Amino acid sequence: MGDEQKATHPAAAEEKSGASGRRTLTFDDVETLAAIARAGHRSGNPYLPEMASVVEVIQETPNIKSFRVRFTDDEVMQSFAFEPGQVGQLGMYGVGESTFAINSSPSNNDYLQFSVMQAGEVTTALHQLSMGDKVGVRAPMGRPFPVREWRDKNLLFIMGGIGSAALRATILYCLEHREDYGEVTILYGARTPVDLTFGYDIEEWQSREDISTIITVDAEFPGWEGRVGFVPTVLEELAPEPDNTIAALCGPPIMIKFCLQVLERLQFADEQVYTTLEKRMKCGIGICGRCNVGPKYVCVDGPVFTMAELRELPDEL
Amino acid sequence: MVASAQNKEAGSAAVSEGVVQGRPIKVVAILCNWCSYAGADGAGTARLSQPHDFRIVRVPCTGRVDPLLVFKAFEKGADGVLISGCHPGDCHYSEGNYYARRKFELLRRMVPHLGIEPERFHYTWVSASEAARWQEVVTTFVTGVAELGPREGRAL
Amino acid sequence: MKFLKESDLPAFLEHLSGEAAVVAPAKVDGMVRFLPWSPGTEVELEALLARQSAKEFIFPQWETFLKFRYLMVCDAKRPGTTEDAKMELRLSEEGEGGGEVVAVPAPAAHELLMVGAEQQAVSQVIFGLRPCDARGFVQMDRVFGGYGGFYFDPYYHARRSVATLLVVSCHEPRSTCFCRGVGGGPADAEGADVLFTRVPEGFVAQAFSDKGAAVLQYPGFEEVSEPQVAAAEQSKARAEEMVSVPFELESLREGLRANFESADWQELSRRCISCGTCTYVCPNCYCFNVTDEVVETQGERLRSWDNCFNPSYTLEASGHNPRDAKPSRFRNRFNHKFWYYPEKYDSLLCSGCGRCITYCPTRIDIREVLSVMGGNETRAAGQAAGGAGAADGQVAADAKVGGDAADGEESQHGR
Amino acid sequence: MSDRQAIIRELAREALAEGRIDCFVGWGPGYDGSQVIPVFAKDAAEVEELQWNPLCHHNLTMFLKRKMAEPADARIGVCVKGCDSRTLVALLQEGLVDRERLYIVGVPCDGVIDRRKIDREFAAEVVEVGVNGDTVVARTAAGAEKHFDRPALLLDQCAACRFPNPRVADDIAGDTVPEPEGEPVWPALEEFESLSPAEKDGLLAAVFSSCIRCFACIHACPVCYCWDQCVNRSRTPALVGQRVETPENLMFQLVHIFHVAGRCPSCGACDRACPVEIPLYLLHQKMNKELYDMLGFEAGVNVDDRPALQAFNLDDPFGQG
Repeated sequence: MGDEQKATHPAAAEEKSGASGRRTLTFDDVETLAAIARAGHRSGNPYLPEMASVVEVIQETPNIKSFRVRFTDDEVMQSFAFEPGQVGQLGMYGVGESTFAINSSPSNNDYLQFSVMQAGEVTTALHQLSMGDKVGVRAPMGRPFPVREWRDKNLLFIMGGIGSAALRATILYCLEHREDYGEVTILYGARTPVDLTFGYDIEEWQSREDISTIITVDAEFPGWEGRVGFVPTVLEELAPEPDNTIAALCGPPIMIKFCLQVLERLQFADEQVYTTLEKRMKCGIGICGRCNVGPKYVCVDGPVFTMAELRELPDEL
Repeated sequence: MVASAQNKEAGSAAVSEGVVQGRPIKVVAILCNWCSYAGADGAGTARLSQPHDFRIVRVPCTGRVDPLLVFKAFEKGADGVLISGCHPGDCHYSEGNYYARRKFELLRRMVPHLGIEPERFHYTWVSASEAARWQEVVTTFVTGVAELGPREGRAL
Repeated sequence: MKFLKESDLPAFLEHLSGEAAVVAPAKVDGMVRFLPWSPGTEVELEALLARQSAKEFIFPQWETFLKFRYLMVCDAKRPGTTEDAKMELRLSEEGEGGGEVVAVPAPAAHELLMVGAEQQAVSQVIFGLRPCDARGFVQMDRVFGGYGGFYFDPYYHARRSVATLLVVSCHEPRSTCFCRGVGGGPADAEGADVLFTRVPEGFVAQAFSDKGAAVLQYPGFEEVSEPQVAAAEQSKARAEEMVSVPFELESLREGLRANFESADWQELSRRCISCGTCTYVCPNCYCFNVTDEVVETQGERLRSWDNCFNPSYTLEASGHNPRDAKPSRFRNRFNHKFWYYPEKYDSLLCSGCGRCITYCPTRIDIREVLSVMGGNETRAAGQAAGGAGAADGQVAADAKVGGDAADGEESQHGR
Repeated sequence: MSDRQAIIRELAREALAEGRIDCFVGWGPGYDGSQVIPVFAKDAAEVEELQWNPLCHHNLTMFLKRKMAEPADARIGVCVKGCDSRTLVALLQEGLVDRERLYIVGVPCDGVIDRRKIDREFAAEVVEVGVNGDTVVARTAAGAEKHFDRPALLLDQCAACRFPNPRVADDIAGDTVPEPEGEPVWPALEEFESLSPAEKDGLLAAVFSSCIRCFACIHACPVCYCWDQCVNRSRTPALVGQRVETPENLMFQLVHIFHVAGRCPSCGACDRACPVEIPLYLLHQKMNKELYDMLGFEAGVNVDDRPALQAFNLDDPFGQG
């Protein structure tokens, strides 16, 4: 992978020289996170993507495609580890890179899955990818959902539109460790049934006895027998119990805004509510300066934040 | 268009296979779809001999051609840019080439100001029926550029 | 401590240019700028500040991260293994070195993508830096050096580790200098490998690092005499006197946090034209952009300077822009330097050189902004903290605000 | 000179008092006595800050273009010199500024001092520039002083200025100054135009290698109004990439210059805003010279003219061939 020059990490060197203490993040300590994050950069150059090729393309909705990519270097594929909620930069040489949640299950060493909604220059180019095409992947990045801390708690996943991509890996992880958690509820809404992603998961989730899955669409749609209503209204009707429950939220800002109000009325404390933010990102490693919300960089201090943390940050979402 | 003797001799000898001083010259011809493109097409079907090392960009109307596209062509390595459209008055969109005329006249006067030899940019009008005129226009222009040879501009 | 005669300076630089590229300030048609030095060019030390800091020599305005190339390999010659692909690459006449074959097409594919990282660092000696320029590098080192467990930037580190910073202390600070206000000083040695101080007929030179000590081995240095040391101290003290401390550092971070929604940002940013000059002449601003530039089938991914005044800096593909209004972009620059960066890297991101004041097209004054936002000076209409006089009136009254640089948490770390 | 300043203050005070405007844009004291800054006066106290003197070089029309005024529908009073008023006329010609919400105070001008000509004479920082009559006194903080005679210190374009009086104004601050007769002259271009193509190419390559793409020239330009949607930042089309070196830097400036062709009156705001002092007049003055030769056209002179490249007439004397 480019020059094999192994660059020693001055932060480690500086560590020995007793520079002022390392800033600890709120969930796990930084060691495991930094080690995981750097596992993917064998050459010590965090800007150099790992070569991967597309093994499968799934047309989820008219403007969302999921890409299953496999690292060309099999050793990297097998040793690749990430925590649910972490993101990766999927890029095409000549066009650029964009940040997407890794939404395949952390236990899956066969491929990584990224779901891409067509919006700008890079996503439009990604939508032209076909089997065997080469892409660059820089992953894993960012701070994950603290799934270990959630042990023995009830889980409430609230997703809207493409927000499902950000939570899928976490849902799959929790379902694979179902016994570690209390009740698991999945509330997923989209504008129309055609806009519902991961149809293959939804059937499986709806058929399981040990979780309750509520799928809703914003308005009546020919041929749709399921529930109709905006996610916040359905959440209000659902009225989940706040005690010992974690809510994980992702979707369009308007949905998040109203869902937060509902959760507040249902007495959910800010520490119980998690969300994952989306910002324009370039380096993805907390250096280039653009994805900040106040003093926090969404790419390294996030993208996962608790509402308690977000309340502390200035309002420039 | 005084090219040094050595250059002239090398220029005309080499133009036949389009390679001058080790690198083929690159000429871009921006032709309006209704007149000049049709004229060039006519010249082609009539088997009129014309140099083959220029690339045609077909545009709906020269009125749409932004002068910056000409500078971008020079910056990306073009050695000559020719623009040809309908004669003023014949424009398919009635006034496209009237606007174009002012833009290209300003362009023709600014190109030398950037250190690019004037012979490397030319704008003219060729109608759909004037295949012979097209042959004459493109041959003189491409030969002129070939004589100047590849452009080694450093500013643009 | 050593002494170098003024007349020996060219010889000294020539000696240095033996194994490193020397950069020094030079006056070119009226403008003083850091430029590559070659024997015979006159070093300009009279003017205090070069037009831009020397940031571009270690953090260049654009640099290549990696080169890539799509090769269409026809079946007949399709290389079976990576070795064949490398052989094929070396044979193809336009395959220049540096590219390393990392991918062999799967049987069905016919496209070979080659990627090669670019990392060459020329060792450099930058002479004629001022303490605020050198301090800029120290503050950028934390970002690119993985401070606090974050990522490490090999491109910056490659250049920075082979760069030697020779600082010349200031003899006549400008009215826009406020290094003492942010924990620095006109003779501050932070980041300097060798600190030169001008004395009659030469410089007193003091090393502050192993690189500095190595530089002082140059035979042209003489032993320093007592009066010269005294003269150096006296010149430093005199310069220290001339630098004002225009705002209160202690309460600044809290002031910025409290004033995030304040309408003052609209007032202060009215005459700002949101261009970005202040960030590009600044020794500390490091934000950058990453883009792919391709011509036909080959290109490179490159990093280039960017800044938060650029309206599309935070523009998202959905069209939403969290910092769309000019005051929010304006606010972000000051918050980043005096609140966000200190919270993450335990030092300020400003060394008080004042270039952002001098070269801003409408002279936005960072000292005025920070004294208003630091909460210790109500905003007088159109009044700059440092300036008063009308064109035919008196010299700018040196507004003394808050006395010496308070040793707040930031400036201690900044030391 | 100070009577114009008094009239400006008077007009501003009245307009604010009568509530005709929300704020008045003029020039005011900078951080030292050697320069002025644009000032947004909103009440009587701030009006007292307003100044008029030969240091007032900013073209305040830049604050009237799209997405610059805060709030967008504010009623603004603005001071304009002759060249500034031509850029305002150019905006009015295209209907890009709502004439109703503007109160325009025209200031007849007899030349603005080129601050760079002063700074070149000093190593230390000039902190005070005093103008009395035809002599200009510049002083450093340490007290070193130099005297200049004023005509020599003026901006080059002021010496060749043809429209010192404002082309559009609601009120004029003081009486107008005599306007020169005859054809426009372009002294700054003569030397460059005499160079050979290779020399021009070499000089432009050197000059534009120092461009740092800070966009000050584009954002300071009153008639460059796409500024936050500038094609120089777009990748579709990618007219300019991110390689900050000469060919793309010159392309970057050609995008600016050719987009304002026929609307830019060579007011020089871009030259003065450039932190690395690139001589942009080589491009915009040459363009205006050619437009004058071609069509006898001068930008921003009459509000009801059409900008040169947005109009045509059948018998334009070129483009026959």
